[in-house]
Amino acid sequence: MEMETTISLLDIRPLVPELTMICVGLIVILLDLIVRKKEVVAIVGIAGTLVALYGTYKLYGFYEPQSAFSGMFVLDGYSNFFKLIFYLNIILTICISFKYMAIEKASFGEYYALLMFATTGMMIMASAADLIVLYLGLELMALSTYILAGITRKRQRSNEAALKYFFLGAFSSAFLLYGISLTYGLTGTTNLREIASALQTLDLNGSPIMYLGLIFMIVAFGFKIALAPFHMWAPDVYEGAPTSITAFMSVGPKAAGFAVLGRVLFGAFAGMQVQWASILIPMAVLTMAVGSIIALAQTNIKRMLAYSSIAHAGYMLLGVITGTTGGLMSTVNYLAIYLFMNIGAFAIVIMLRREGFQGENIEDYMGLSKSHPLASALMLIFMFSLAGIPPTAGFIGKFYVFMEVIKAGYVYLAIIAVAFSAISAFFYLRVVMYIYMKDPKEEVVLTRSPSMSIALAVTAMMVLILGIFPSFLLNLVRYSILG
Amino acid sequence: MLKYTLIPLLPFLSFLINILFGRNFIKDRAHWIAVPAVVGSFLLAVSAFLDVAGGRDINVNIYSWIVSGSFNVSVGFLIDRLSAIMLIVVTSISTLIFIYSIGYMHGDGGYYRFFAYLSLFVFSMLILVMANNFLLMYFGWEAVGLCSYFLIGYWFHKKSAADAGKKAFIVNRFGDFGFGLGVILIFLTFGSMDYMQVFGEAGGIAGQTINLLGYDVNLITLICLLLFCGAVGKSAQVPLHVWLPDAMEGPTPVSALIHAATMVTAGVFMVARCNPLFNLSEVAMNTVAIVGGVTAIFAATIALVQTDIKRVIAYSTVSQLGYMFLALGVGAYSAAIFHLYTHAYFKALLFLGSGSVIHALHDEQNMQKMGGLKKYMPVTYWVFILATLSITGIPFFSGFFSKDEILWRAYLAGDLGKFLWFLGTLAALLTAFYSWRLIYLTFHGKFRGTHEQEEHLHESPPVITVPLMLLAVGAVAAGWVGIPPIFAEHGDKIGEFLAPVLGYPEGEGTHAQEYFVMGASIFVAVAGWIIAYTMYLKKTELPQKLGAAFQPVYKLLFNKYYIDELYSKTIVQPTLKASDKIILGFDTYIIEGIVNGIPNLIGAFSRKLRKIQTGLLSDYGLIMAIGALSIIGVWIFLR
Amino acid sequence: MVPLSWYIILSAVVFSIGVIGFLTRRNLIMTFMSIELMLNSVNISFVAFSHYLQSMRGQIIVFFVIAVAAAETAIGLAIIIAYYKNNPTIKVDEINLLKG
Amino acid sequence: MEDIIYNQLDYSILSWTVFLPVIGAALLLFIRNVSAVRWTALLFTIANFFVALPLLKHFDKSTYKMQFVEKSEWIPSWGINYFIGIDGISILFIFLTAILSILSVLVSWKSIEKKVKEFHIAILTLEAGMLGVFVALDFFLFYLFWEAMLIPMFLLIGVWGGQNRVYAAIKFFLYTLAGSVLMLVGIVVLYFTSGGTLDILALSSMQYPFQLQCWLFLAFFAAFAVKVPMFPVHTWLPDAHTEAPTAGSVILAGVLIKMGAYGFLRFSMPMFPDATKFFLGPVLILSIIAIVYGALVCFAQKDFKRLIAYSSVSHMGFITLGLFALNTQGVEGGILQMLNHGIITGAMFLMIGIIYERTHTRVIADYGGFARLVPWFAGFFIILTFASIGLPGTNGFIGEFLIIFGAFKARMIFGVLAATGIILGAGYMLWLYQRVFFQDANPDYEASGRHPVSDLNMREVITLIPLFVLVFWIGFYPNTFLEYMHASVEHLIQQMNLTAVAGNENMIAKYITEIF
Amino acid sequence: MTAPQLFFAYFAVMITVLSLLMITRRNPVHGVLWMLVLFVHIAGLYIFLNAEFLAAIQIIVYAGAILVLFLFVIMLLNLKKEETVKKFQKHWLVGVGTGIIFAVFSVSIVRKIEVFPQLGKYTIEAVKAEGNIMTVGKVLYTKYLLPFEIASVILLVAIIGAVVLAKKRIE
Repeated sequence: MEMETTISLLDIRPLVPELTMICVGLIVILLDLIVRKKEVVAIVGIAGTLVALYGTYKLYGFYEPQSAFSGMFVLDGYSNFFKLIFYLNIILTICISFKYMAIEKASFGEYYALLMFATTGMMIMASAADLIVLYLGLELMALSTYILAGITRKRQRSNEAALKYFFLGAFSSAFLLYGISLTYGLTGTTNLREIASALQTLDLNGSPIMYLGLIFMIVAFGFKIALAPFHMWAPDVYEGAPTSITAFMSVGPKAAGFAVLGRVLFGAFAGMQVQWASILIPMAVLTMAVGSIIALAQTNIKRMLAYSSIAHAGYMLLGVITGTTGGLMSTVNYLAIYLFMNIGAFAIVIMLRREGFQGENIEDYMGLSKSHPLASALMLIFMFSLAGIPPTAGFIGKFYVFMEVIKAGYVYLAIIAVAFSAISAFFYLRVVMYIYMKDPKEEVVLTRSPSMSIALAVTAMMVLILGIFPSFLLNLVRYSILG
Repeated sequence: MLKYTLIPLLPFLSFLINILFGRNFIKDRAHWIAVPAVVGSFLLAVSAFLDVAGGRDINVNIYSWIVSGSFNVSVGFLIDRLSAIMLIVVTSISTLIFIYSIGYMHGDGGYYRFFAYLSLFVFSMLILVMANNFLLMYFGWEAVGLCSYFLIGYWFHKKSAADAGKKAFIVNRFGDFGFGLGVILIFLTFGSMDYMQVFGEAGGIAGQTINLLGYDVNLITLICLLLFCGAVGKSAQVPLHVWLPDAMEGPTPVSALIHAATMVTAGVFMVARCNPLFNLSEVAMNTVAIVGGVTAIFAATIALVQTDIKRVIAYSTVSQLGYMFLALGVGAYSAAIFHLYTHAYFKALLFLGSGSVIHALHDEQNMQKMGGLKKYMPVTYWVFILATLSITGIPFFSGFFSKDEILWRAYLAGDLGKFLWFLGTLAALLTAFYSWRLIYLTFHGKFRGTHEQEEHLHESPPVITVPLMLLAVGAVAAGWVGIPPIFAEHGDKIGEFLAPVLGYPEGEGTHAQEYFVMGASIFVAVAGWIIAYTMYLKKTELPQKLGAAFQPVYKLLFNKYYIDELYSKTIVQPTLKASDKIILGFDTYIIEGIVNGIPNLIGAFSRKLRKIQTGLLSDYGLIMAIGALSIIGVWIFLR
Repeated sequence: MVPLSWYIILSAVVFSIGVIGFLTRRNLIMTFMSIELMLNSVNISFVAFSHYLQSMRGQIIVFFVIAVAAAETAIGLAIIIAYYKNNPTIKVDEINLLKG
Repeated sequence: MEDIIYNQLDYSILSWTVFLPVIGAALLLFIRNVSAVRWTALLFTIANFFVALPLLKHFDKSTYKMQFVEKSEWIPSWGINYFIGIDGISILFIFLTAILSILSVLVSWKSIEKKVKEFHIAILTLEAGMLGVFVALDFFLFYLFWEAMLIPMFLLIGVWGGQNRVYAAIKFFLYTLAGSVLMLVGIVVLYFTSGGTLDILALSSMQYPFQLQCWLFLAFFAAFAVKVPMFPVHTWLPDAHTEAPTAGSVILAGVLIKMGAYGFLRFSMPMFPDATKFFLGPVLILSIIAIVYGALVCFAQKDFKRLIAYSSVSHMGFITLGLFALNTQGVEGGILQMLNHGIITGAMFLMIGIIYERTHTRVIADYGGFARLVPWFAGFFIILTFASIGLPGTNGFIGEFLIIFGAFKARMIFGVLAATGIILGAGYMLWLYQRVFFQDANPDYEASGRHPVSDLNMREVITLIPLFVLVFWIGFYPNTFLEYMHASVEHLIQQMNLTAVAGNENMIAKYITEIF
Repeated sequence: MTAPQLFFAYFAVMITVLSLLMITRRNPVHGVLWMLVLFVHIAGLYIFLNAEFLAAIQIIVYAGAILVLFLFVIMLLNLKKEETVKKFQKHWLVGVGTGIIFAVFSVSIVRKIEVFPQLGKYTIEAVKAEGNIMTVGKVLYTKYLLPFEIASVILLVAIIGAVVLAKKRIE
């Protein structure tokens, strides 16, 4: 099955964005040594990302899927859309972390470089057409985020977060490898397309060993996107990690996880849809349940948002479960929307952080609306969006997913999902309640910065605009995935 | 047309002006608006009466009120002989009472309000009477109830008054419940609510049945009984009579106008109006008659022992209304209307007279504390005597003619009729007794009130006495339009007048029978008088003795057969208790329990579940591993 | 010949031992080593598959796994050290500041 | 198919009507001065009323078709359009909403002192949401407005409400959300059943299999029943009404809870006629229970506002009863009663708000003898009391009579049972009136040294007058309002009678035997 | 049993026993040392499977670099105390049980594994002819260039990470 391959320089072309990101990452590290003002470093990081974005855009100009490196790397609408999410993710993260990291005293070049490397890892995952590349991309992303989670190393919480994330991540990647090895053993290949055809020709769809391999891979991907029962790390890590990284992690790796999940399940294991759907359905239900229910008892807003992010993963997973392109589109759409609302919410959380004040307790938000009406209003928007109340984008995301789920015939799943979304509304409302309906205990001071304002403006605008005029995003998703 | 519209409209305008501007501008001058309006109405009513008497019935739709699909009801007036008489009764008595009120209510804080309500009442009553369809009649029907509510509770700061008003309204609602359903059933049956159309088609559906909870019920009977429910409520018949005595909490002119002369007779009017329907249902007719008869005797027995002057008259009213229903039930519609008409005068007179007394005694209503007022208030005394003569049925006073007509008609109406006649006659005996008892206790003997009251005793001013005298004329002479045919050919003018609308009662008796009936009623009237005379003027210790001898009976009567207590125990208290304990409990503990319970449960679950998140690395790994294992176990081994 | 399944069974058994180690040890370092054990077990199966499939791919993967393992070790140990500096313990069941 | 008449006017009147408040709200963001905020809000609500006014003039009463329709592409990939229009059922609610919005701004003039700007923004967005619900002809659009409305209402209750406001606000939100998410599922199912359209008119003209109808009916019922609220799911209402600020109560009682009933009319009935008939019995029984139960609970209430809130449960029971009588009178009565209830209860909450401003108590026992202290107030209130009881001459009578008539016509026993509600209604309302206004003034009240109460002032009278005009207008000449409905209601009844399943009765009978 | 099978049996038993030994040692240093022996045995197995290059890497990287790193850290942390306390978790039995069930499950599933796919061209002879390292190298730098480069970035990240976490100045 294996044939000689030659690699030409042309193969590098589709890789331009990734290379740009890596180069910028290196430049940032070097720059860190030269410039004193760390803002410059951050701006270079953003600029580099924009360059990469431009690269993707240029390559993206044609929806024709391209592959390079003997079919290990593909560039198609699917991957490009995910890359778009990653770019926005990193740009917004950098925007919100400026001041914050300075307060945390960790605003140095490596921080931005690691963000870029992590993003590169995600991009590779999104483009991976081979399990090896996928594994390496995943590790690149994972290792970078482990470090980022622990980057404020004077804080014990941060250390602990990194520690837990690392150990469980390594544990889960062992499972991934085990799954890959079984797949490899049965199909003789790691290329996704070849796996698909091998499954057909060798009639492996019913093989329990194949099933085992698939389950192990799902475990690993489920870990990355925090699906119950593999979500256990998420609350702790989200809480302990620096808030900007929490924002970054709650979107990026999750999206990357979905990218590979979609790629693997739809690309390689399309023939086993019945099997994997039957695995994922209880997982999705459990995820929504765990996320929505445990979040109710939380008092730390980061932790609450962590559970909320788990619950959201459950909704997104529904789209994958359908096994239809439409379902995948709905998931992807949800991810894009989730990016804005989640980072927006975290941005507000970050604003409360100031010298000597954590601002992570929900009680800290008491009476915020008195002193900061605008920030409160934005938080309100994000919270309602996360709860999926129209006319915010969160509703569009949920609606699309439910639509596809029902279209695929899983009405009961939709009903379960809406039930949990009603439950989850409670803890979002609680934040709003603290902001608007309680009197402040003490004066809340917000840490402001221009970049933060930009990030907030962008996220809030997108949440509202996409909530009312979702067509743009929907079309983008459609073209990206259907070509 | 405008003329007829103006009849109700004038009082309505008076109401509007008084209620809107009374408080700040008109104040004590309210009667300058109300009295001319009602006098105007009266004059127009007379003119309308003349039109009708001239043979011109008026049936006119003014505008289309409610249109919904096939349902179409107009606001429109029907003035025929029946309503013309009612118009006269209502407007004439209103006029007198308005004038009386000028004096009676003088100086009251809510003077303007009083006249406003009275005007509104007249308007409502006129609508009730003039309506040409059931729904508009229902409008008037409820509106008079509203006015009654306002006027009973006129002195709203008194709890008893507020309670009485509320009671009157709610008890009436019980009746209206049936009435409203009857109206609906009429429309569903006839596809119209116009009297003319309904009555015209009534014959066609005689005998039709309708399935009600599995029983086949005669449609007409059902309709009539439902309508009659309304009448029972409004006209205070057993078992819904309880509100009327309490209604005496209102100012006396109100008692006279609303709770004696006009509103309470609306039920009688309504049944008379619906005679084409009632005629078709023997069951309904018998029900009406029996309810009437029972009420007549029932209320009369209570009146025997009451000590409150107005309450005696109130029970007397209930009793007299019973007579009217008795008449209706035996088909003597015109007799009922005749009695309604005479009763309006003498009963209004009694009330106003008692008002005059109460006024003089500064709101003392207990007859035990009166006595000997004859010399202080001669005019009042004499009009009282005239009214009493009339009500007890002493020949040639108006009450005699109407009551005699009823008893005679009852006598003619078969076995049931005989029984009812007996009841009626017995009631007449009681009536005579308690009426004279009232006179003796109030006007004869020694004054039993306080010394202070005695000093201020005086005859009422002319503004009060003049209406009394005018009413007295009515009390004496109103009956002369209905002299029985055995005394004078065409003496029964009123019966003949109403015959086109109400028909002429069937049944012929011999002269001997008629004299017998008449004699019996005269006999009992005189007998009652003599007994009262004996007991209250000659042997004044006798009542006490009797009361002691028949202690249980006396108590039963004095407490009005405990009907109020019964209702309180069986309806009011259970409702409140059910509301407070059962329903609110259900709401608070069960529904809210579930509603709050589910979130609480989820919350508790949440707090439990978060304990799984121990924070320990190995536990997390364990859960991941177990998760993977269960997936493998379930999907590979159990499949 | 040694059947392929022997290797794979061996791999599964060692993987499970690694899992047991991960789940039971209190010492973070030992836990970490258990993970390495798991990776090694997977490597065995890769190489075995590679051998039996007459394909080079398995060996290549093992190569990458080893490379990643090295990187992982570096980072992991760095994280452990960083943690230890703040809170001098590496007992797994004492690391539970974040929970609930 | 062409059941629509495109906008008869040369400008998009409905869009203006719906979105003018949004513009106002946006404008308010930039105004700092408190009194300027109030005036701007008032201006916009009034302007909104006048912008909507031409609708009445140009509305064609002779047709059931949707009028003033505006339709343009919105989310083409899902086949969703921006599609709005009104018919005889919805037109009146536009005006009810507009009027009540004006009044809620007016009544809050003095009583809202904190976060004035936010308050008025909430009111204006709420108004837009409510108007949107009534004009939306696309399900997606409808749902958008339906849910979006919750946000300002949630804030109104939670921020400016009474003691227990947070609990009430969250309860309100979650309750209604829990109901409407099921509707969302129903909408999506409909979307696929119909082959990818959310056009309400198109969906209404289709016929669905019986079983599907039943499920969908239940899904929609969940949303609407909570909103109405019907019997077992009514408990959010007393809390929300009681705790909301006056303006909130007014809008809640006046418009918001009408939307459930509106939903029945607009969706449940025309789309699922068979299911509607199938579930008719239970729904009617629930309505009856609501009437009697709501009335009985009122007897036990000690809180002024709470009593009125529970009375709403009873009155809404009448409305659902009328609607599900499924005949012209019942439905028209129901619609009219929706309007009436909005007017009466809206006015009652206005008045309670006014008196609360002066006494700062809502406990009935604290009142007493107020007819003496505030005679004009008492006078106005007694009118409302009797309108609420359904006295002829007031609007309440017309509505209730038509409803009972319709119910009686449909099934006699329900008419009879509903009529008992009228007796109970008189009972608790008059008792309330007596306790508050009659008898002597509560000695504790004066002893506690509370403020002397003053009677209505000019602003308050002006606030109330329009509602009282409507009370009597509808009472004496309801045709002005009924006329608008005739064609649409007739059409609705016709649609109801077109049963999708052949031999429907047998089908239902078969189903019942299967279930038991 | 044939010779290769006996050979395999030795390695298999040793690997299993060594793994168990490794995870049960109280002293981490002992654990590391047992692991070293274990890696050597695994390397032996690799040779047995004709993967000489990997065997070398296994020794060089795993034994030579990774385990040494472990030792360093253990020394650095100076875990004297650790030796006296319990070495297993409180509910270690659950962990053991889970692991055993895991083993049972996976073994029972994979025990019937066979080589399904069409075989590749890298027969033992072909590889031998070219030399194992040569073959690996050729493939690695042509077909697997991309992963190789990614691996380099991963290592870079590891360096940065180690520096950031262990050294970087944070006031």
